[in-house]
Amino acid sequence: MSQFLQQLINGLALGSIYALIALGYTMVYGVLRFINFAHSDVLMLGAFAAYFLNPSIERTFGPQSIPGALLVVLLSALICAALGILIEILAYRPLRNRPKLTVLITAIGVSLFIEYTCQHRSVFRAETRPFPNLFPSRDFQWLGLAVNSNDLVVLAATAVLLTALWFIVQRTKTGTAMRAVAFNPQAAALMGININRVISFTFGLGSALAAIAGILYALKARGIEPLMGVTPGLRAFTAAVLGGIGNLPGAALGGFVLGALETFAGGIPAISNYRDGIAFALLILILLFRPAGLLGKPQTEKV
Amino acid sequence: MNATSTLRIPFFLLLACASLTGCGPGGSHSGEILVGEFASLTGKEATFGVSSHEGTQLAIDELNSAGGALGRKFKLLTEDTRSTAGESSTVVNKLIARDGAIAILGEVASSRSLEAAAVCQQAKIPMISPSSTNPQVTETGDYIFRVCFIDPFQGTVMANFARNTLKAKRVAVFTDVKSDYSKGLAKYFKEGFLKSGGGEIVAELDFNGGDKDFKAQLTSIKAAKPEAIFVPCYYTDAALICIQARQLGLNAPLFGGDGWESDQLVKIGAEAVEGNYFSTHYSPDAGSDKGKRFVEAYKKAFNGKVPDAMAALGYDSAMLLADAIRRCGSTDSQKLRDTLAATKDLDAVTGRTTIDSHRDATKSAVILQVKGGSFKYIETINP
Amino acid sequence: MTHLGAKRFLIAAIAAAAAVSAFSSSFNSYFLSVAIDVGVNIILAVSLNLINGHTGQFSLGHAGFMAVGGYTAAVCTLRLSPLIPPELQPALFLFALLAGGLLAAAAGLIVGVPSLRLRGDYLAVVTLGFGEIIRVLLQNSEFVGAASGLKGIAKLTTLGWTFGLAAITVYVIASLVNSTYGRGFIAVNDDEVAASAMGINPTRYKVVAFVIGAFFAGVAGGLYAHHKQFLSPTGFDFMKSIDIVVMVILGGMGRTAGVIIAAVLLTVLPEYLRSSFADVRMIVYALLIIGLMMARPQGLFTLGPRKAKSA
Amino acid sequence: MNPSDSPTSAATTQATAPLLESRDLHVRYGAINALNGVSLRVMPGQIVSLIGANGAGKTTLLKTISALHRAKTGDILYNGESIRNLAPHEIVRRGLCHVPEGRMVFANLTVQENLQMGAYLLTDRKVVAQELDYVFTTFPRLKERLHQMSGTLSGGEQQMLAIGRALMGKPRFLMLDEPSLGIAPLLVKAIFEKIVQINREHGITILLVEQNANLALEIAHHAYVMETGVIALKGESRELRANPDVKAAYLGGR
Repeated sequence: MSQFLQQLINGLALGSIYALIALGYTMVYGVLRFINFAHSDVLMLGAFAAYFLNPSIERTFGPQSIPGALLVVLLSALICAALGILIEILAYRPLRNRPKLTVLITAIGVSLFIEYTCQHRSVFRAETRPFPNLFPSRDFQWLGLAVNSNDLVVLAATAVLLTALWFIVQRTKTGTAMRAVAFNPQAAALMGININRVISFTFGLGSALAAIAGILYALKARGIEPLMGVTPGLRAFTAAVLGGIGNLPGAALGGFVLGALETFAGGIPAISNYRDGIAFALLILILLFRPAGLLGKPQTEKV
Repeated sequence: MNATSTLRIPFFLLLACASLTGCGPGGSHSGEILVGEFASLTGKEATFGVSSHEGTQLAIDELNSAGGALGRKFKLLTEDTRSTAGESSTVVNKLIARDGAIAILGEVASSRSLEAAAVCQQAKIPMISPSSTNPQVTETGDYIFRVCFIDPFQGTVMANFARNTLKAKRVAVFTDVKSDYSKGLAKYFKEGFLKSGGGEIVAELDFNGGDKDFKAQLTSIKAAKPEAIFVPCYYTDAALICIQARQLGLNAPLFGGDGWESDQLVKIGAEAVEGNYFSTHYSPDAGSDKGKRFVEAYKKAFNGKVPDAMAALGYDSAMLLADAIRRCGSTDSQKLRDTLAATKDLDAVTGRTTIDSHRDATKSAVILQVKGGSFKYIETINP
Repeated sequence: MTHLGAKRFLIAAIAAAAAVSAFSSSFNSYFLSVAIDVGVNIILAVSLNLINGHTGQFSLGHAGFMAVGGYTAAVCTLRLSPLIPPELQPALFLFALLAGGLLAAAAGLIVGVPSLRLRGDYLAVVTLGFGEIIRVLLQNSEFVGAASGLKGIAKLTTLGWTFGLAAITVYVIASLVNSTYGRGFIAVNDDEVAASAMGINPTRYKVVAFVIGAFFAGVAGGLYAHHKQFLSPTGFDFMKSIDIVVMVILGGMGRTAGVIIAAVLLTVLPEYLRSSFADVRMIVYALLIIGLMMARPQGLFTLGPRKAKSA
Repeated sequence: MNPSDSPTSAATTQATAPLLESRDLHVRYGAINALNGVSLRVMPGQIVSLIGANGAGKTTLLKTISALHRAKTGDILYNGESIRNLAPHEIVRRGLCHVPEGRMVFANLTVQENLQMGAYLLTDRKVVAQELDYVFTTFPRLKERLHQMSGTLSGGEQQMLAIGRALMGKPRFLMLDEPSLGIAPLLVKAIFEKIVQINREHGITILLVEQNANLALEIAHHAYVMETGVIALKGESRELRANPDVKAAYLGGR
């Protein structure tokens, strides 16, 4: 029983990372209807931004101070927001009215470009670097159950960011404009909405989210390298689709479901070697019964 | 779509790519000894591929500043495999057929070495793998060599260590199912450990290399109450596994193979890797002066980066080749092969190396322990 | 283009491939190796084009079919070769390729069925998942070498086999799409609702596209296996599928000629860049993909207008 | 009649400057010439109708004015300023609103959110409240449906929402594209009454594209007839209603 509870905690901790990354995918998808493949690379850039910022901030705030850590996260998020906006303007905007698959390939191109550039020996190099512990890390043990403070930070961050995003999208004028642009960009333009600005905002927000997720992921993974975003990116994308792509609570739910599936599959000795396969098999089963994802509404594809 | 025009295209393009890829081997016009190297310089395993390449490059540079061999300088031609299957055979074909390399060095991953080995064997060009430990690699043919020890030896070494030094009766094994290196070591460890009797493998779990969350498996391992945990994998995963094991309150010692050996293990794993053990090829403190000189030279060449096992083996692969070229006085592939096969007691960075009848390196292994943020020599085990 | 003309050309193409192949021993082995890669990629891209391009589905699992075909064919030749007299070896190779194709087609059937219920990104994730499941299964099958990979596969793939089969693939898929029956694929792509109104059963076309596409991917896998002489599960991961998808989209979805040229270009280009760009070649490669998509968003080489769809 | 500017048209209009003027607009749609030299003027305070068959280019003209399409040559003047190179949102900012064909309400937003989007550029909350009041008095039905998803409204209600949404932006100039399309005849009548009311009470200038020529000419001061990308006829509505060609082609041949 305590083992079951421990696995539940493990699954929740893993799932909240997926959920956090999935939020960014799903938000950009919700507005632009395409999978931003470079999201996982922005995540990596966020972690690297924090890696390079941290030493100078530690000098001012002292090691592992919470305000210092928050400042590192904030600055990294801002840097990545700017990068995300830049990527959108340079790579995606010229293809705004093109078929979505064209944009998808461009996004793959952008992703490869970032990955290979960062792996180059005059940029970040391919090697793994140790990521600093931004927050004071503690292990809590209780009735044979163990949880690490970083996992709690991730869980809290996911909850806070999901709520904040939901508020922005559902309750603010900019968020309403995002939904309007998602539904019909032409009609939105006729309302006086500056579509480019709304899309830039969406990308900025998504990239800031990726940066935060990247830093929290790096706190768990401890080592950062230019391809660190690929695997969690793929999983998070899967989680976003599982939850119903374009749907914020769906992305979070999808992340938790995937995290739990992987954890339970991984914890059973006889099948832990099939962990990836089992998670995907269950995912396919779920999608067969709910073809638009857990929380997605079936909709016609003609846009 | 017009079917005729569609069908015609591939054949015109075939001609076009003939002109792009060029024809005929370049050969050694400049009088340099051309050595081909294939390495994962980008992609998932680039961390290890770059280390191996840097070690190799350092060796070639040192050899050249000492005058090369046969009165000629060495030239290292390196091609990137992008850590991708299918690339190795292409690049090795290029190195041999187009560039005219007289020997091939590489790779870290056994799967890519195996792919290239088939090409080298057919072309009858000697190939030396620096750090592919899967026994199958050299089984491909008589032109394929390696400078590292193989999984059965290291697996047995660790089994004896667990039994005799750690005095562990209940051992858990945690394997990277994606990596043949990890699976190979795990297999031979288990065989060795069970053969001596009285011991028990209490849990066997698997992960996928590159995963960042191991708590699911570690929770199950903890429930099995092992006295030690064998984790054969690379240091990036090993450091994380140590951290997460400690986070779960799993306090049994963890131990692994040469894949653990890197400065990064301590940098990433910090206090969580303290007290854990691994086997490897050499120890900078206990090893020869040659080893110490190598560490210094490497640090100087690569901005203070401390060499890992892959770098040391990359270095030795080039040194093994250079030694054979000097001894046979020729770059003729047949003669070179025969000389390589007769290598005996070469004083290499990773220990005295003899090539056995299977063209594998026989040399001793050392056991190191992480202590106070560095590696402490525990014992040497001879084959 | 008459049907007869296409057939004649097909025979000529296969004859030419065989003729060129006869001289292959005098070719540079690097050139030979890249040329076979080109041929294999043509088969992969053209077969994926039937699924993604002509029928308008979005599959990210093509490498999975390739793996099924490659492993099946390799196991066939490895196990059966010692039992068979040398003069029958080419027949064994053909049998192995067919077996690989058929098993891949069976996998295509399994993947094709969910496509009846799922669309767009959901289908993409399911196909991606199937590809990953196949990889995980191979990784855990000691029978085919598990993580160590399958080695010692005979070098049976020649230029003749590769380009002969590439020609057959192009011919079969092009004439399928151009046949009265095949119009259904394009109709399903253009407007599924209208297609069903016209009495075309979209579900059947979708599944047939998956089965045929997977068959040829399996054949390509068999050629690949006997070309590289070594297979490992990691070679068939999601990035391999992405490579093929890029060829199809860059070539122009549904345009066979464009897809072939893209397959050739994307195979040869990274090799070409080796000499001139060395360690920045993949950066240049990525930039070229982005640049090409911007310059020719409808696909690189749209040699002629696509039938049945007024752009 | 010659579609290009002629002295007669200046004589029939009032002496003040036009609020909107298009000069010799050419628009291409791929290989097709959608507009082939369209010149038109709308005087402030008027209702001007644009009638013509399907595909004549009426919708293209409106989309070109609001910058959803780009003109190849020609110019668009609004209040004396060229707006040809502005982005759509900059045109809206100048008080020129466009209620597109097919209504295009944001089906995934509530009625309230749709109206909020109409007032996107207004920053003064008081003004927004005033406009909202005005929209509710004009279309009381919208107030009842305030929190309903607009995708669930009937066609007529969606048209009311589309017009109401445009009114939220405090426009000076309103372009309406086919407001009668797909709406029950009874509601059409009501909506056209509202259009006249909006024009009278607020002095909002209206350019109305309408297939139902009878209705369009009934409420308009001036009207243009478009045929295949050019202006075929223009004049006061009264004159056009009396024109035998117009009668035969557009008014059911009475």
